[in-house]
Amino acid sequence: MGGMDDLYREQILEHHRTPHNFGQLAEPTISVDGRNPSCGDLITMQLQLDAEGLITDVAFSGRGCAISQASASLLTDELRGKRAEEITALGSPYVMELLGVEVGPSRIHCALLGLETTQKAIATWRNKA
Amino acid sequence: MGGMDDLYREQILEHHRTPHNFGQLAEPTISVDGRNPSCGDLITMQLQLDAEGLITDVAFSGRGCAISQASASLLTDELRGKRAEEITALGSPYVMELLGVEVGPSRIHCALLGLETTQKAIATWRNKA
Amino acid sequence: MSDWHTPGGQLDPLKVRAAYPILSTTPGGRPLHYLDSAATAQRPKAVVDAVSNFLLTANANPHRGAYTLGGDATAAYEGARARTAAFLGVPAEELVMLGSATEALNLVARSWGRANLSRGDVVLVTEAEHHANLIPWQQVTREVDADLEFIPVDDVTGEILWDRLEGLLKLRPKIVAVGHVSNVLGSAAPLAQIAPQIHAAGGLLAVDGCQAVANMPVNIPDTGADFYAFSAHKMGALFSGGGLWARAHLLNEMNPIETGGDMIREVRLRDATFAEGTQKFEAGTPDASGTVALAAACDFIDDLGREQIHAHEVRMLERVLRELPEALPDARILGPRDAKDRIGLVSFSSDLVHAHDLATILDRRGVAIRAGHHCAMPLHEQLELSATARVSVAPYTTDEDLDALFDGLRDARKIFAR
Amino acid sequence: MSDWHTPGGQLDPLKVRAAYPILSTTPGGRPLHYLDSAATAQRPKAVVDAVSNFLLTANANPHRGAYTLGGDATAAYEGARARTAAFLGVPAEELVMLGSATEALNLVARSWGRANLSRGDVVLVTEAEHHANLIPWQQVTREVDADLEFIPVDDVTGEILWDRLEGLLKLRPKIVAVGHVSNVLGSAAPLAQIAPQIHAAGGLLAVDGCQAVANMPVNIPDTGADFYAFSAHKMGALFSGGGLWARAHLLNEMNPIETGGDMIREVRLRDATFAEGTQKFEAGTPDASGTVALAAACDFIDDLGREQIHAHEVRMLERVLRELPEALPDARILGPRDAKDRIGLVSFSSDLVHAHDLATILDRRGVAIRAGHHCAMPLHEQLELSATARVSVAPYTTDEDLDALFDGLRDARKIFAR
Ligand SMILES: Cc1ncc(COP(=O)(O)O)c(C=O)c1O
Ligand SMILES: Cc1ncc(COP(=O)(O)O)c(C=O)c1O
Repeated sequence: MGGMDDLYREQILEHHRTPHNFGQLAEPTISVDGRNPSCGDLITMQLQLDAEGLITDVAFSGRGCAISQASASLLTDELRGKRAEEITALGSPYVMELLGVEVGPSRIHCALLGLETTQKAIATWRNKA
Repeated sequence: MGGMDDLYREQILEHHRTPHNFGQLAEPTISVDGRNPSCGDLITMQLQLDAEGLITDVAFSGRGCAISQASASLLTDELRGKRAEEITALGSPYVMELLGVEVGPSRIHCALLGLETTQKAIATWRNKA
Repeated sequence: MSDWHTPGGQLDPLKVRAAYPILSTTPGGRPLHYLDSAATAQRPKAVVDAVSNFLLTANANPHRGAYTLGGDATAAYEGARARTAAFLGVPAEELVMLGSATEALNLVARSWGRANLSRGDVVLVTEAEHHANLIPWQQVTREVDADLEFIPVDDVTGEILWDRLEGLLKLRPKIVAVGHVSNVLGSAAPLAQIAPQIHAAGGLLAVDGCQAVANMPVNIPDTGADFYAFSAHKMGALFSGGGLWARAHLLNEMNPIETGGDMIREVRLRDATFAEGTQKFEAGTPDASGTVALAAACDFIDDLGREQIHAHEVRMLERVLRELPEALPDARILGPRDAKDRIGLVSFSSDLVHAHDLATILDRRGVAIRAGHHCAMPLHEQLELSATARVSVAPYTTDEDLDALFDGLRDARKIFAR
Repeated sequence: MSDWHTPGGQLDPLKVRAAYPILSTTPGGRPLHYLDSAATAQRPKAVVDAVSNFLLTANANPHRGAYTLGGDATAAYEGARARTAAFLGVPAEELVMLGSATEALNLVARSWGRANLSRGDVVLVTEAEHHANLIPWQQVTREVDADLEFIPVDDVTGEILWDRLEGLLKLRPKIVAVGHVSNVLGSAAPLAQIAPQIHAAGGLLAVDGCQAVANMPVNIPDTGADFYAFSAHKMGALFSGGGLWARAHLLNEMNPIETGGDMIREVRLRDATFAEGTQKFEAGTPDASGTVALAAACDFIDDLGREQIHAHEVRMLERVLRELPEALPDARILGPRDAKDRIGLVSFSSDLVHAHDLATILDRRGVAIRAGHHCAMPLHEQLELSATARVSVAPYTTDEDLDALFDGLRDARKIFAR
């Protein structure tokens, strides 16, 4: 069944069932909510950043469809050790690569919610600083 | 050229060129303006009524298309000696008969302006009384 | 009627399908099982042909031309208004043709509302309203400092608790605005019962008929409504088009909210007087093609028969309600248990499969359902749901469509349960 | 381009006619000579086919479906917006799709106007405006107690006295709202020249582009406008459809005037937040079929070539201006003397034959012209005319159409002169 099956292949479902880095940080540098109002998807992204803007720790929580939650989980595995400005430069191709599958236009906003919330967190942190 | 030609046959054009009962009454019982805003047609209808509601004299003035002016002219020839309630009961068939031709939907409001203004005059007179 | 019916007089959906060319297409290479008619109905070829025919033979600006073609266009437009009015059982002179139900509901709230509501007045709506019958009331009540109050829903099934109405009428709402049929719950409001209660309490009843007019017989005078709004595209006409019926005296008292050509009597540089009747609310060039489409849709619906459509849809919904729990055991079904109490649709949620994932998985089998809040976020919030899946049926819905639906639901369950 | 052009590259109206099936019909038994395109343009078959094709193969509710067909509909709708935006030279993100130009102009006056005008502020329009670009400003200036002032017209020709603008700008109007092309005079406003003057005086420029977009090349950024409104049906698309382009910062600052589904971000029982960008102004189900028709109309116009259309229309108008005085010697022609200074139309009056009688007499020969005030009553009042006759041309106007027009004018003269 091709492309669509890939969207729900075992790796993604596994991240959905047991998301990585799920929960709260003890003392996050920044914590931000992201929402897809049209779907009701919700992600809270928490980052620990050092003074240089290096991400030292990350956690997320939320609810929503498998695609939004699995994408966020996959993303959080990649964040530690990255610099804030690297994250800002990422876009949908990066998320597609993480998911290993093209997501069609009707679900792309689900797939991008984790990244967009992280970027919003970084922007908020910058504005504070 | 059939129906349309009839609309502009000599009798109607004659009433347009030299309208009957055109002008002002010395002491009208009631004088009322009627307008077709969409065409710009304008008719002022003046009636002399006795206490019983019998029309004893009539005059009209105005400007506009041949159909509106000729219909008003034709109508005024008929009004003297009629009772107010007779006028109220008249409708578009009566005007078509006066004109001697069916007027299509796009010009019917022109043809009826004289009658409608007369009816408005009678209603105004009634409300005053 | 035999074109669309069984010898026994029931709708034969396989015959009806043939009237809708899109149902034989294969979007994405898959046969189409369209179960999203509550979002927009499919268009029968008869409607599409009526539009083409109008545009290619009678197209002109209605109300304006002093020439034959203009007369034809005017006759087509006003004839289509009259046809639609007859379909709904109201006089043509009381049916305002607008761009959509959204426009119609905004007209009620913003024209009637602004003129008649003031500080402390109460507007009553249900917690299940579509945003189009909610936000305009939020806006106008905020502007005039009136109160917006709610007929609540059951926390579990979402059903509107109509027995609370009597108590709420003690607030003496100036207007009660409710959907005729909820586009999430599928339940019909007991209009004939609540209208006299509302009137006795001194209020008006405004009805959002979007989900009713295509799926059940609707005769507006029988509902007791004072305003009744509907959308053309939910009836199989064009996206553009919708209408507002209102009692003549209400129309007379209301001010237009949109101004321009065609709705005026006289215009001078610094002021203008407006036309009378429905025309006052129809600013600009009339949507003749949309209105002709709407009349053709009314003809087609009446050809199928509104009783027959309703009966067919109930049969389809019975099967949905019966088989859904087998296919997806954890499904939480909103609205009435009994298909006979439903009009056109079933919404549900599942903890196992999120509605959006369900829609994507169903799409693999060509099954088109809607996932989301269906423009009723507050209702979803009351139910503590972020999204539901909605299956909606139509005269062209077949058992094959439902077979594909249930196969897809079993796919989803398999994927998420492994 | 050869389908519609002569070997020399000019439009060949006989070839173009073939694209419009209605032009071969015989309303009332007479061949049709349609000279009322300024009221509504005729629809080429390509547009009608695009609508049918969308409805029969891609119809679904845009922005909502998580299924393939819904994606197709969304792509069609947003693609059509992008096509229209490209046609006008603006970014798709700044083009709001609405029901009509009337709706677009109301949006400017009521949203931007209510938020930005207050007591004593000045709004400047011309005395020649279409009611759609006048009454909304009358309404909002009255509501906020602002002043509505006018760029006057010449008492005889009706021509807008643009040299008065400089003086009027001393009033520091917050906005100047003008038609790009007058639908009575046929003259184009010198936008590129007045825009900098208006901006220098601290005002905005709102343009009603209804009569321009189909008849001449229009690239909105070149006009200097801050708002630009247009109607789909004047371009050969459906009656439903129109748009408002506005600078991004203006759109961002403006509040919606219609609320409901699809224009929201989050809705709770008592309040709602709105979507960003153009979506905020597009309440309710998007008019996908109308927008697809609009894009097809843009394609067709560009196929014909906007320079070529303009050149053809100027040729036709040259003949009208030349022969009209012969056919009807007492004709009083409004607007510019030179056809090169005109876009698409000529209006005139005659003391001998009232405009409505003229239209009726012309109709006998199948000639369709418009008679009346053309939704510009104040202009007619300034000219002390109650009605004018208007001849408007299009890419499909032929010399045969004009022959029939002049024959009809001679008929009228004969009838009324005897
Ligand atoms: C100059 C002008 N402005 C505005 C309009 C209004 O357009 P619509 O009726 O399509 O809203 C028209 C056409 O009627 C027009 O010619
Ligand atoms: C119950 C209900 N009300 C209002 C609307 C709004 O209709 P439209 O989007 O056609 O204006 C809809 C459909 O979207 C609906 O289902």
